Amino acid sequence: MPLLDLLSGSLLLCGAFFFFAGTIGLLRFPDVYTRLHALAKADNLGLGCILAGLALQADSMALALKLLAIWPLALIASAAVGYTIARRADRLGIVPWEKPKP
Amino acid sequence: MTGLELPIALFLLVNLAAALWRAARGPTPADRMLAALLFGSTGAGILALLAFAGGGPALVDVALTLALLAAITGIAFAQRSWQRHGAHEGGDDNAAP
Amino acid sequence: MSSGLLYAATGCVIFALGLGGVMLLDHLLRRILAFNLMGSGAFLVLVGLAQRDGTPDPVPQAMVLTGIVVAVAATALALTLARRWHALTGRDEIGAAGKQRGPDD
Amino acid sequence: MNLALAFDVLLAAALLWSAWRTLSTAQIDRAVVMFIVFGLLLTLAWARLAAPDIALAEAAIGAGLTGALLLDGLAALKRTDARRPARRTAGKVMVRIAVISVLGLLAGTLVTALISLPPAPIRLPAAVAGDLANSGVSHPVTAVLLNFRGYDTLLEVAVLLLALVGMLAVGLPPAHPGISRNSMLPTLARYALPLMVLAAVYLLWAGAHRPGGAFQAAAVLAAGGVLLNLSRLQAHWLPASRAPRLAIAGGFLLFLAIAAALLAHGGLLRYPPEQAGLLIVLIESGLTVSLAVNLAAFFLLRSTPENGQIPPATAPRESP
Repeated sequence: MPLLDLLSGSLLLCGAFFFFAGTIGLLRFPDVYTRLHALAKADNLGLGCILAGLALQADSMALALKLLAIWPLALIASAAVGYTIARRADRLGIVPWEKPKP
Repeated sequence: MTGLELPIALFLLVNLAAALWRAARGPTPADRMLAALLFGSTGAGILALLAFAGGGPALVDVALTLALLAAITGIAFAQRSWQRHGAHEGGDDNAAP
Repeated sequence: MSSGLLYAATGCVIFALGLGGVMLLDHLLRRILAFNLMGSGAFLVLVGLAQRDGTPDPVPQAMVLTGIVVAVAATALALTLARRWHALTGRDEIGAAGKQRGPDD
Repeated sequence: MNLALAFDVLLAAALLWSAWRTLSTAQIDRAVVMFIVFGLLLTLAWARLAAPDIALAEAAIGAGLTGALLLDGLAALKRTDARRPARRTAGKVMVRIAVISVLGLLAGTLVTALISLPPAPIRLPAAVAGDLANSGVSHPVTAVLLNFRGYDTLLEVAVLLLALVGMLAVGLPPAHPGISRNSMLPTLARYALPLMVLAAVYLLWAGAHRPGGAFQAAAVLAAGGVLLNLSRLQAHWLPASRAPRLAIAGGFLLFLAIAAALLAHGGLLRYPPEQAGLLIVLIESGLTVSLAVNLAAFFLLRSTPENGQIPPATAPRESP
């Protein structure tokens, strides 16, 4: 099934790209809020694409479903932890970064 | 198996090595913690890839466990240890616009 | 070099690092971390060395599995001891390094 | 296979570097985060070493328990770690150099010894595989844990119990209410907890024929307890709490009772092959509950506050 392989391969590459973008964001973004945003991209899209790509290759339905079950778990976890950390940062008085005015 | 699993797992590991730098530098405690959280989700991705690159389907269970519990460390950080004193918040994060 | 041997060698170095940390660091939490590193290094040696020919060996794997659970128990006990010590004395290190410092900090 | 080797070398380098940074970094909270990262990398190393059982335990304990324990301890201990002036006398520096060079020598010797070690004379994997049919389970690691070396596991549960008794004897830290009120966390915990219980039951069931088992299931359940406590759905356990004590003792006593019955029958934890599967399931179920409550108690058990009340969370500061 070369079509399935092609689809799976492109989803895997897509996931790798989002992880890469998330890591770059984590390294280059200016403050904790924007870095949270970058982290969420890696968590949600990167992991999601990788898992979907692998699920296409799974030889049993159970394995494919298990792979796809990881995704909502990661979504819930990343939403909750992102909210908690952003809220705490706000409580600590960290001011969101703004582009310096010229 | 498309043959892409191991190369992509290696690529994600290189990403993690870059994130290690953020985990070591900061500047705020939250930035280090975010890097640790990235390790959790990227780790789950690498484990799932390794499962298809000859590691066996049990590694999918490990990825599942990691994804399920990934939030706990971050929440413990926000709820128990991220406080003002000794936090060394400086640098760009406090720069008022 | 098989991957088992590679991780066993890594475990040796991590063990030595952890041992150095236990001996040289003052802060109690750092010593607990160093002690955990020593444990992880020993685990890597156990499993990696047994599997240097590439076949999985369930015996050291089972030992390390119990070892990990015991390590977290030891960490919890050590943390409680450190916190108690801190609550009673206000200090976060033990030994000569603490004595030199005097009462002002 | 070159890619696999590159993966292993990079992972080993990352492990070494994070271990080094854990010890060498100037601030204590960085050290804790680096150690958490080290634990996650170690999970990947176990996966590469074809040890999914250990990877499961490391993932569950590293992500759910150790991190929470260390970050909680950090809050209490880091106050005094604010950059103190280093007082290094010449003598101390000499000691430091001596220790580091001796340890470097030690590591070098160990690595050389590893590489030149002759192959092991006893083939343990073959021995385990030979007896697997009589063990009552088909997963070799579970067979070793609960059948061939069952007494190790019995003692290990006793060690956990001992650690808990030690904590009670030393004096528990006071209850910590958490530093912010957060309505999202209880919602998350309500979604996540049933899934964690489901995952634990699955791991316990899987242990008989594939990676998984009582330890991993217990670690996941304990992480659920930690999450409940962090989201303030579950109050701290006080030393007098009866339910945790009963749960911890119950699984251990069940294991002990089966061991004693078998001792009267022939040998310590030597199961008759036809009943081995049933007995192992019984022991593992009891162990899961006992270990889970014991592990969770490391985080949840706190001393009784002096006025008998847990202090309220610090009032949220107003945002600027």
